[in-house]
Amino acid sequence: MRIETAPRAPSPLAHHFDDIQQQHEAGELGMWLFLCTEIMFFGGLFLAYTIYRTQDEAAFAAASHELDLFWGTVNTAVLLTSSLTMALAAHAAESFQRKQLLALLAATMVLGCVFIGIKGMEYHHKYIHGLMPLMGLPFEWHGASSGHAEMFFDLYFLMTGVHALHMLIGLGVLLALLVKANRGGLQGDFAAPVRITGLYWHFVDIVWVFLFPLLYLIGAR
Amino acid sequence: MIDDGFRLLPEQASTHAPRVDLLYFFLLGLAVFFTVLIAALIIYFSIKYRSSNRRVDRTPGSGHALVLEIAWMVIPFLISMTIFGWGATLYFSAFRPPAGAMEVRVVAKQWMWKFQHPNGRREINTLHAPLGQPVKLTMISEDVIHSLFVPAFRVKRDVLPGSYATCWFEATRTGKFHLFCAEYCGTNHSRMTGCVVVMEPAEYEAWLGGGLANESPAVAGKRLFEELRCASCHMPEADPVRGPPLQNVYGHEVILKGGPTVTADENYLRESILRPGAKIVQGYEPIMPSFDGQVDEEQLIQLISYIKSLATP
Amino acid sequence: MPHKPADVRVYGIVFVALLLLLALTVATAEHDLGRWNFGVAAVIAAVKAFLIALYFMHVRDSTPLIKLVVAAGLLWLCILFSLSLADYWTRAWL
Amino acid sequence: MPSPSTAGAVSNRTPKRDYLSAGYTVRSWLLTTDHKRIAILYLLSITLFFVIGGLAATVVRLDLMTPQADLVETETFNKLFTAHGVIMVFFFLIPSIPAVLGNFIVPLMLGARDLAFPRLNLLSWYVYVLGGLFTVYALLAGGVDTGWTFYAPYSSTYSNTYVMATAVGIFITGFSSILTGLNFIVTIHKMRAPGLTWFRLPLFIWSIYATSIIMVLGTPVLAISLFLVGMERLLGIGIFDPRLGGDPILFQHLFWFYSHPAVYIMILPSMGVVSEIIPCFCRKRPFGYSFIGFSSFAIAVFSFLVWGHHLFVSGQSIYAGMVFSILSYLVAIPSAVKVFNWTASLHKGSISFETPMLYALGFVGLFTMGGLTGLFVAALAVDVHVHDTYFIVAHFHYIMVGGAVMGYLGGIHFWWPKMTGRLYPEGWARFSAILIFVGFNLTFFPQYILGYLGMPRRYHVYPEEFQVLNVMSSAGASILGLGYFFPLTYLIWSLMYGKIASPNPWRAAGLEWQTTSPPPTDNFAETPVVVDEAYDYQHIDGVSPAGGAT
Repeated sequence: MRIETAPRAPSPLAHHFDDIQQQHEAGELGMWLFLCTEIMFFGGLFLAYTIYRTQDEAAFAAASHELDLFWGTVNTAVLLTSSLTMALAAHAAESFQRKQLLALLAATMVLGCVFIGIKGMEYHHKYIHGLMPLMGLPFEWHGASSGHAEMFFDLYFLMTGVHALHMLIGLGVLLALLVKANRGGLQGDFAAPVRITGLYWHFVDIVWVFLFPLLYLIGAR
Repeated sequence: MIDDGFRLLPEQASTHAPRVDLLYFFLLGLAVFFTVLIAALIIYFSIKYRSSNRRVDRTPGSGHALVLEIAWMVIPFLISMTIFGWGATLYFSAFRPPAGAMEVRVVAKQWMWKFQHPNGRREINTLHAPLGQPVKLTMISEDVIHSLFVPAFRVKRDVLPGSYATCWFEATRTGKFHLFCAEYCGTNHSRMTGCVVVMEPAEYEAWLGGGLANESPAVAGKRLFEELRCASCHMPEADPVRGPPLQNVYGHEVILKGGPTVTADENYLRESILRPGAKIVQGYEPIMPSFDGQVDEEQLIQLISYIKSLATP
Repeated sequence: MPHKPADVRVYGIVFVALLLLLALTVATAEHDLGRWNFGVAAVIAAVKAFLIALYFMHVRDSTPLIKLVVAAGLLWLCILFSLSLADYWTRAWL
Repeated sequence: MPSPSTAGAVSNRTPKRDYLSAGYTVRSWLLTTDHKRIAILYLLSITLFFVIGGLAATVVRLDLMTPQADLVETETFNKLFTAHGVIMVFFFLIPSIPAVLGNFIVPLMLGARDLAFPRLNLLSWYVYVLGGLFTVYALLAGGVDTGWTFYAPYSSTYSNTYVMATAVGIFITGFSSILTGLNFIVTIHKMRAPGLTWFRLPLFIWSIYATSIIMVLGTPVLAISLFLVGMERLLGIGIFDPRLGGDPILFQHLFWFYSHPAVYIMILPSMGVVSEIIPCFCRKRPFGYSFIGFSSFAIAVFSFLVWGHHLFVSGQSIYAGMVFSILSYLVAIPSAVKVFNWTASLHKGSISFETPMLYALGFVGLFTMGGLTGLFVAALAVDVHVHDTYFIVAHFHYIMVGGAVMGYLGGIHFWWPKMTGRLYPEGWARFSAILIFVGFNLTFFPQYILGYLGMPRRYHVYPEEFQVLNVMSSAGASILGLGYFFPLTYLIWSLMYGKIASPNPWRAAGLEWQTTSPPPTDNFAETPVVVDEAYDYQHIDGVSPAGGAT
């Protein structure tokens, strides 16, 4: 353990880095590498989706039309807006605008929560209509062929569920940032956590940008 | 009887076996050559350049030699491409049954093998086969993945739930040979074994005629076809014609709704019975109900056999 | 990497572009374009993703190393897809 | 380059400021962010798992002495080989060299004070332990019987053992692997000492870097495949369920997309260790430095293009099979390049045979055999015959045990003085190295023959004609087991009674040898500046012209 004898002012620089630039570059590179793992993680799901969709396009289209395009579109807009507020939050943090930072972080969180809320509402709707083939719940499908329609809903709940889980993790991190910012931290040279969390948040947004057309927009409505 | 003496190579009992072994020996020779080469070099250098030997020339070389490096990249590449081509050719023939092969249906389940011969004779864990005649196995599993493996034939193929897998062999020796399940399938995986009994063709014919009264899969399939009232839509005399007629469908191209074509093989027919909406034939409506859960694997095989019997090869 | 202070106006423009693209993709889905529905939706999604990555995530202003990392992630995704689909799309050939 | 070659028994003892004496409380270990202490934590935990996995293997080999099932029940047997595979692969081999030697040595080799993310590094260890606890729970609660490959639909629908707990354990441990790899990549990019350019890096760093690429890009795909199996068991989401039109082969694609490259996670670091040991005990720069370095990258990239060679009989399209076969042969080239370059490195060396060198030479031999049998299993028609037989078992043990474990033990011996400040007893160590080499070959060579004869793997009962070879294999395994027992004993012994090590007992090149043994918490008194090429042995030996390392 390194024992510091002289008291020192809080420095943004950790002891094992030479300078602040090295530290920032390291943090950013680390997050990008982590996002690469996320690409591959979601990639597995997208691969499963691609394979089953090409096997039975008609069933996927029919099942997709059971999703609520209106709320799906609203949710996409909500998430895109949260990406904007997140980007602005990083900007505010870097330029020492504490009030804006707090407001923008809070706005991002509110938008994230709205997204999760709408998602929950959609899930509930599917549950009511017997389109939630999980945990032995009945799957009441009246369309032509059942197999891949059920597969579609399996994939729908998996992909949106994993995505929502990522949102929840992001919201947790944002909450921590909010607390820290409220205490006056995360400004100027200390802004790196906001920027790095932003990268994660935008990535989760990008995943949804692909999920939306793949799940909601199959075939002509 | 199964030869249970100590040996270093398995018996060769199919047309495929010696061809695989030839490639194996080639690889073995290659492996021995390179292992000996590397081992000899290591030992030679270790002795010659041991630190206590002070009389040896150690003037440093350049530390790399481009020609050498390129040589030991290009030579392994050429060798491995040879192996690839050789292996791929054999692989292709191993999984492509010759036309006119006798067809045996295989249903695997935890933990047994069920075989049915063309005339309908069934057996469990033992497969009788004629000598010198290609035998094609069409296999499906009722539960998990199994794998049919006959070492003496150098043949192996995973048996999947949900789709048909095929392999074939032509036996060249009479006798009894091991049959293993090679894909781990649960508790009694190692007991999911049996044997292949290769007989003279005449003997095999006699054996086929024995046993209980048999009904060939195609005949059973015709009966099932009628019981399930498939004909009310699928026969040309059906009125109105609601489903595509099934004469001459198997093995031919089918034009699907929207233009793409597909060759009607066993897996296509299976999918069309269980999930009729997946591939709609052009000019028809997706009105057929699914028969998933109404027919079991063996009945599916019978139905498909019947549809196959309606096609001229 | 601490990049130059982000231009708030750029964020605004990108955001408006994203919303317009969203409207466009929903609008095209109302029409039956046959097999082109999927292609159009995929292209629009890709454009949106690129906008977010380039501007919100600052890939545009990043070091070559970060760009390389992003490219590697996408390349590996392509490997996963192309070789897996090479199996699925040739399975019925024999 | 200063090369302190005098046995510094005194100079090293006086200042008690090394990382080991920085704190003696349990807390000082469990809350440490020092990469060296974390390495020691890993060392202890993976050794524990190695012992558990080894015990499982012992029972398996004992049971296979007879064709009948007469030692344990078949269900127990299935759980034992599964436990052996899961523990050895995910909890020993994958973390072995990266998390122990990599953690300890990489920052030292780079002249850095720590890894880029020290707290993340500690977190990785906790994540690893948490994953380990889940798996140990699964084993104690009743075990899991799917094999380490977890093939659906057996794992997702049919097995009624503790699949969930094990899958969760592996899923969690995967994060440890990802975070470790990520940490290494960032560290190697951003924390190199002044003057330490890419082409001055030790080859161990190149191979750890290549390994980290695989960890970062491959592991998430394993995570998603196990996640899907878990979801199928937990929620009934039937992605691989044939009854919904799901395809069990998709699981195999996803699983092997990670698990084939994972083999290179195990072998690449070993190759790196060997590339350190050989130059040191030959007293010369390795032949074809850049070719060895780049071949590590080539292996890392190619490793992602070949996974389908595990699916040649699975029902995968035969055309895809051919594509995967031809791509598999690409891996042969960088592997061959490495073997030839190591061999050529001996030429005109001044070779001495301390234990690390014995392991390194053993590695080259066994890896050659494992690699050459790789040509057999990549050849489509031959693979159809040997797939899922003992031939495969022998092949991957030659790579993973003959290769990876030999490299790991070689590295542990090589850096033991640096890690602990003590020398291990050379005589015992040489004896065990030879014992392990002999025992290993006796265990696994018969399995090649067994496999070509057609004995399937994961068989509890087997036809009688296979008994002779099985008995040979089990006999070899007892020698191998003994060989592993010795290092475990004398290394612990050396902690108390071993000779005090000088900072550089091998008079080796590399920054890690320029600090004290064991190193201080901050690694270097001042950041070193590198002006020389790696492996500058002529320079070192020129300074002290004793000749030979003994």
